Amino acid sequence: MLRYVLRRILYAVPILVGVALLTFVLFYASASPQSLARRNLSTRNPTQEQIQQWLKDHGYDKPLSVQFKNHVTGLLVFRFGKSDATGEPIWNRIKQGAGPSGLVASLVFLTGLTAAISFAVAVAYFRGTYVDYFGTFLCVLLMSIVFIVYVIGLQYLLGKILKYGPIAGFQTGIAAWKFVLLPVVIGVLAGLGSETRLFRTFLLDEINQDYVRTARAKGVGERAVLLRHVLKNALIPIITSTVAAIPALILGSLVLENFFGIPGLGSYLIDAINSQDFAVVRAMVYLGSILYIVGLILTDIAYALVDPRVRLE
Amino acid sequence: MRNVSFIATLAVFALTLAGCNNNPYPAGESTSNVLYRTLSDDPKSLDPSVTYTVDEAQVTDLIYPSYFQYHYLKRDPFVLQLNLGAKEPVREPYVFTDKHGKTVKGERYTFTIKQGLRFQDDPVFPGGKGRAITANDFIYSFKRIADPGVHSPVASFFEDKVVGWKEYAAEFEKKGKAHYDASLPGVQADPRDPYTFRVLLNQPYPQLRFLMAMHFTTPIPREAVEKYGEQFALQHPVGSGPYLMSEYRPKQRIVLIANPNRHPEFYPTEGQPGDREAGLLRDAGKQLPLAQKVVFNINKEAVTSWNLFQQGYLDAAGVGNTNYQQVIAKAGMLTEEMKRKGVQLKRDVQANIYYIAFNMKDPVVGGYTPEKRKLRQAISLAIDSQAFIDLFSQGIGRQAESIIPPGVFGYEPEYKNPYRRYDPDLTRAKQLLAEAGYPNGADKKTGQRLILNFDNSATTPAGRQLVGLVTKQIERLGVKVESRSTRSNVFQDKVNKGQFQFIRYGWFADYPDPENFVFLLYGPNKRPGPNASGYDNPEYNKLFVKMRALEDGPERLAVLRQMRAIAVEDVPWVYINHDEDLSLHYDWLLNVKSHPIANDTTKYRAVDVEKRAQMQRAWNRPNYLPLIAIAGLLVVGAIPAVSVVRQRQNRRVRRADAPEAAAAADSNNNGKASH
Amino acid sequence: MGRFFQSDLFYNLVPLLVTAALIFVVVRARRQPLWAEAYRRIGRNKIALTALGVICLYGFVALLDSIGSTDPKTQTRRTLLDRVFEKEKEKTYSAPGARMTTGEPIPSPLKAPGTHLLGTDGVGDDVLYRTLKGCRTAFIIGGLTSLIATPLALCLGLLAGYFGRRTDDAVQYTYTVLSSVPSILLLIALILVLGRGLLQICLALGITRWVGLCRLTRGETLKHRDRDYVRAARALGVSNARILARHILPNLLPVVIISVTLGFSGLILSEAILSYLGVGVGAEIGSWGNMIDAARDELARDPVIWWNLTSAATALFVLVLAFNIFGDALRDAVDPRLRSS
Amino acid sequence: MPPLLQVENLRTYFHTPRGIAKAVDGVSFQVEQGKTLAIVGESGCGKSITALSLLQLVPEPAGYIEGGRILFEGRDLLDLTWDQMRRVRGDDIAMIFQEPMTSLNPTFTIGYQLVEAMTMHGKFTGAQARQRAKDLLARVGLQDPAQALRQYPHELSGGMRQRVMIAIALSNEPKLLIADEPTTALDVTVQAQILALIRDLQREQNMGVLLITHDLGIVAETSEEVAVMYAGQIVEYGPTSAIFHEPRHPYARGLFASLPARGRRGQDLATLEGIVPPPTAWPPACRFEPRCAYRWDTCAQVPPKYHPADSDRPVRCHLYDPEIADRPARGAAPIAKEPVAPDPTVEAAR
Repeated sequence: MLRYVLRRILYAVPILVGVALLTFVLFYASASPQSLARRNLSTRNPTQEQIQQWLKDHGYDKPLSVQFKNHVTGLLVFRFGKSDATGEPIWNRIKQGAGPSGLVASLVFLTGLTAAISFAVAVAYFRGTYVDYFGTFLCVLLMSIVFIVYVIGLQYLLGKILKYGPIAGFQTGIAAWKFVLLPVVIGVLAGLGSETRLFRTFLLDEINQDYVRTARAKGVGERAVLLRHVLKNALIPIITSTVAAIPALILGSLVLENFFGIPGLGSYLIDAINSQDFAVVRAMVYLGSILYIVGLILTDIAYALVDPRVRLE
Repeated sequence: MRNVSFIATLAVFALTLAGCNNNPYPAGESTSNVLYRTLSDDPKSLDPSVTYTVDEAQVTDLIYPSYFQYHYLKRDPFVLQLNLGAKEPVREPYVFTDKHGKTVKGERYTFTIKQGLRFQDDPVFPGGKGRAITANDFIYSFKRIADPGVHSPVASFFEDKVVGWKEYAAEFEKKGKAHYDASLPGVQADPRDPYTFRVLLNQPYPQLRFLMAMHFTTPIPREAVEKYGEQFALQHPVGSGPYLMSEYRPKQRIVLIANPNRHPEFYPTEGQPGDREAGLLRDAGKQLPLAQKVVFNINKEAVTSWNLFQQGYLDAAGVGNTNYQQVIAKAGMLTEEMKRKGVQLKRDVQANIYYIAFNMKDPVVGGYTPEKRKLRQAISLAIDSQAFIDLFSQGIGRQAESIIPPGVFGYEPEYKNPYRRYDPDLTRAKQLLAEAGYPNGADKKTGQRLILNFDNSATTPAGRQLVGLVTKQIERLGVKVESRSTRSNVFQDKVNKGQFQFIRYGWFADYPDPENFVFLLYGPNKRPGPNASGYDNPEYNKLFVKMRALEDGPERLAVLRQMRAIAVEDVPWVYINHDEDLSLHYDWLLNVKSHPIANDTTKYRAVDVEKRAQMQRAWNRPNYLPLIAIAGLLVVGAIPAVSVVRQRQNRRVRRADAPEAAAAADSNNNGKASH
Repeated sequence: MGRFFQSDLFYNLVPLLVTAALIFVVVRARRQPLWAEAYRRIGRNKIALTALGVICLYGFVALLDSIGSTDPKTQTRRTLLDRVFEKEKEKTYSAPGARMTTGEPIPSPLKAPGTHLLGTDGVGDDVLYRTLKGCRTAFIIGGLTSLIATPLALCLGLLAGYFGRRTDDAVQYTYTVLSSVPSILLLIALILVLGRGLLQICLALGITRWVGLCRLTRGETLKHRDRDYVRAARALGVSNARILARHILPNLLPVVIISVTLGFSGLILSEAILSYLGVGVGAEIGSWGNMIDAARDELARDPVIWWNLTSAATALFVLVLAFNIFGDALRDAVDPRLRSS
Repeated sequence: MPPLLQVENLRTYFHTPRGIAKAVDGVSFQVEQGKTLAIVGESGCGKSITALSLLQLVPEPAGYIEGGRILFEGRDLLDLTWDQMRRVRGDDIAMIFQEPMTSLNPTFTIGYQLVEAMTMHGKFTGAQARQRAKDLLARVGLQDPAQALRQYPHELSGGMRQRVMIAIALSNEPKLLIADEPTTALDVTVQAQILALIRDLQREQNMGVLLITHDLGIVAETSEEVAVMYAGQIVEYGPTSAIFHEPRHPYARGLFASLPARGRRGQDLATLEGIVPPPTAWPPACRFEPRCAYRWDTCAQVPPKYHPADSDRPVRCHLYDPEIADRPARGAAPIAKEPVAPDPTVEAAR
């Protein structure tokens, strides 16, 4: 098991290097450091010395090759440097934002997955009946609504009109549940349609397999067939598809956090976009990739746990 | 078994709902003596040498007091009163010979601060107890402004006036932080009195008093700056004001609590006529600050702040396009709904101006020839300020006739700018345009339509409205306007580099002196200084220098009028409007009187905690009816599903009503299945 | 030549040619046996036909909004759609069918009362007009992105799958790296770097989108590479280029077309999200994303400005729904075993 | 005493986009306790659907049982509710399938799947079931039953898996075993072993066995009776020896003629020409008519009746119907002697 995990991690290294390379090409080749400095100095009339000072502070004064070396090595050891806009160490904000972001994202992920699987099982149980048709149609309807409309509409409805939770704010610890309630509900609802529909097809695929017929011939009831035999097999494609949900989760965090004033990485990134803070965007792109790769490794492990055919050696 | 788990789920759900409330603050906090304010974003810095925006100053000025402060209640004129200062500074002529051997007639200010002032308690001081404040701490803050590494925005205010400033500032490059040990020639300690320091100027500069009322000149503990480094700016401010920072959570909140080491300060005992009736002297003579705690909520979206205000979770709010109709009924009065909720409306004249600035270096719209002037005059005549006021200031505010706003010396309400007389037919404007060489908006020589580029940072819907308005108004002249929208920082960059034809801009007073406005057109202040249009008229510049040294009075007014006449004729700007500030607060917030310049007014505010708590409860009862309705619908919707399950369980393959007729079945085989 | 690219003729020719090409391909494909069967199946599917009708309707509006001429007086290009909605702007917001404005301190009468079926927005533009304007943006984003991503994905996928070894390694590495950056982050980074604008967004979306299709193409090519007919062709000395173009590519087309159709709705949706994140098309281009984005403030107004959000969200919803339904039907018709994901 | 299983006029139809497919269309047969009935026929004749219909496992919702009676120990299974039927499956009637590679759930251990079958019907407690599982595995011939219990299906070979399937089927000592092509996917040697195993177990437990197969070779060795199925109908039904000795129905003749036999060594293998038509396009009258070497005009107009020919063997052919006036003399026309291309379906099914 350990060796399997280690090998998976080893595979990730060249990809990480590739991402570091990509971010370097994107960010260093595009904007002139001079104009970055000008934009970010709060003085009204920065002198050349001030600009030089800023360039020095942010490491833009070195030759491109050195910058590249610093960039890649810095990323590999999580040294992200300072924000272009505020001069604050990026790692500080990442540390602060990771908690709230992680909370919202993981809750949305887990609740969403549970809900989608439950609904998919329900719809699959009623396959061929109008419950199935109606449910599938509902899923297509739900997945045709753009995420932003969910957030705007439901925040307005649940937060402002019905007052089910705070519209903005955040507290750490137990008190956080109150603040994440609405974002999580919205996040889950927004993803429900497409996930349910996808999982339904996975389940229906499995339902037509021979082993299901065997189970039925043994006298296993319909519910047990679905929940035990079919679901466990359908989990394999479901797990594969959850990796694809990571980018959606990140997007969800971006929007939800900003709308509900949750001080996470999402709102940090949006600020960075608005102030063209390349250093922060760079760090976040890299961090997002790491998350994705970690997700990939976790998926592989989960995969190995569910599917006995995957060999761990 | 199934039912049990179902009931358990319901119970958990119900409990969750019951525990639901939308109070965004830690339990119990909003029932204590705390003020709730809002910031539109994280401060970029709370370093008193750097902070410049109003939002940041709201916090900074509570932590860092200055030599002077503005009287809370008095207006017209604004009154500067001593805060940390022990007595009015002594102002004497100071004549010296500079290094070129020229005799310079300057000025010397002697400042004396109160004794017994202390910084807030902080581990950086011996024993963690706040150290006594001396003149050196003031001098240190001057040195910080001079330090190019600090990036102080007011450095330019001093560098050409304070003796030896430029040379001192240049040394930082070589010596780095150690240079703070060297003395700044123009700002000197009194060797005999640790509470006195002098500022030497190479020219008369009456505005220095105002600068001494800004947080830039607050005493700063050098040990704290050196210990906390970058942390000093945000996470770890160390000041001496009425409040100190107890908590800072980026993107969430800044919490200030009363500083036990603050110097005794009391609520003013006198104000303007009407203040007593308005209840503003209720707390007269009480020690400040009145609220023990101030919470700044950081809400990026204006909408969020407004929603929180409506729920009673913010004590005050601004009025903008989003909430105008809900708040204001007619003639600037509050709507019944707002009155019922106990909301109070405050309208305040602001010392500010919004304008369109032409790039005076631009080959098309810039320049000082009569034709170019006429082109700008024509455009100026085409712009209807009232439309701007209606659209962006809810119809409240004054049309601007010249650069000086109401409330500042030199503002003359009866003055009418000949090029700001809007006439819907644009007869005069069109005539001027023709004289400028563009009859009906087309170039006389080439016959091509004149195309102007309007640079802006309009990436929001409101910005789109602005662009639409400007375009619509100018295009009535027959000229075509093309909008160039970029993000605000790129836009700023373009402005600083002078890569634009015209822009819309605004200026808010730093201090209530006309110099703070007319310097926006002073040639040497050109980009990237405050003079964005790059206007440079020698005559105007000469008058400006003269005006700066004068005290308010008829002579100064005469000079200001001359300057106005020049600028009005040249039209580097189209003056649009002076904004008025509309703000709302609940009646549980007491002693509310806004101050256009001062940013430390929070310390005078008090709150009726009980009333607030009561209202918050009353307004925030969740409405569970729809939830119950949805649950009901789900149950109803589930009935058919349940019946499907039932049918499945009890289904028989044979239809009960299908009699078995074997023979019939056998002969049935014909035909039907064919083809 | 530069003048030509700026001319009305060019701007009108491009959408017309694209439409003509599309119709030509659709009509020609009917003759292919595989597609004929698919046409027959879709022809029987009433819901799919309705969805297709809706898509065509949107496309028609987009076409109307693409053809126009420059008004010599104002030097602005006005499309047919602009001409249909030739009305003077109102002052500001007004509710659907209302007679007075609503966003102002004191409501003022409308210039054209009762004619704004969906009301007007903050600058007094007709909301129906702005909603219809969004069609073109949606189709450009969907279409142009597909035009960028599909050839790229096809080329690289075919090469990687067919030649294997180094080529395959290089292509695989490229897309593995690209796909391990969560697409939204990559999009943001790309648009920050490229700048805002319709073309840039399409380019950025294209760069993030080709990966999935490339992976698919590579997999399919691998399958076909070892089939007998390819081996036979190779044995007969047919050149690699010809094998790829004449033998393998046609077999991939169904998969590619389905995947592009199904991806279309995702592209249209991403425009709205990008607008919210501040990296969408500029404010001057009419798009549903911009309208929805504006609703954040509008919903907080009182009285609530709901018609802007509702119109844009509905327009977007209907188009995406139509694409989803039609895409599914197409997939079922061409190859029931294929599945989205 | 009624027979163990008596099927009367069973009809199982499918909804398809091209109309209703009558996959099983009026099938009747019976299985006695301890005896074996084999249903034979080409692929696509409806044999497997017949078997699945008995347990009501026809793929839903497309497939449904249109009518008929399935009397099991005198009780009509079609009268049972879904839930009652569930209790019959795996307990009274067990089934093994033709695809041992896919018929076991890949994500559960063999032990789990065996134990589940036993505990499902409440006959055994968990511990008993585990012990019995080991015994059963040993009984069906697995080398190391204890280890096999812990293994996953993919770790076993096809033959082993089919043994496991048999173990699962027998775990509740069913009265009737339906074996749907149990050996098709296996090697010839393994085939023989599996068949022997089934036979042994049948004798031990006095089970009735319904054997579905297209492999006539194994029919002779295992079954007492044979039903020949074609296009959803039984065309000939009778004792194995009689049918092997003298098939009556032209289809049966063709079928048995294609069987290599010692007596016909050196001759060409006669094969059936053409394929089974799809269930939606069955000929209107005699369904075998298009392929029949004996056909005449009437065959395409009047559906043949299913009635006993001589010696109590029902045959569905005009040749044996005395009421058909224009029938030629039985056996007058010879079996097609011309060499024909091998029938692809028969080949593919093997």
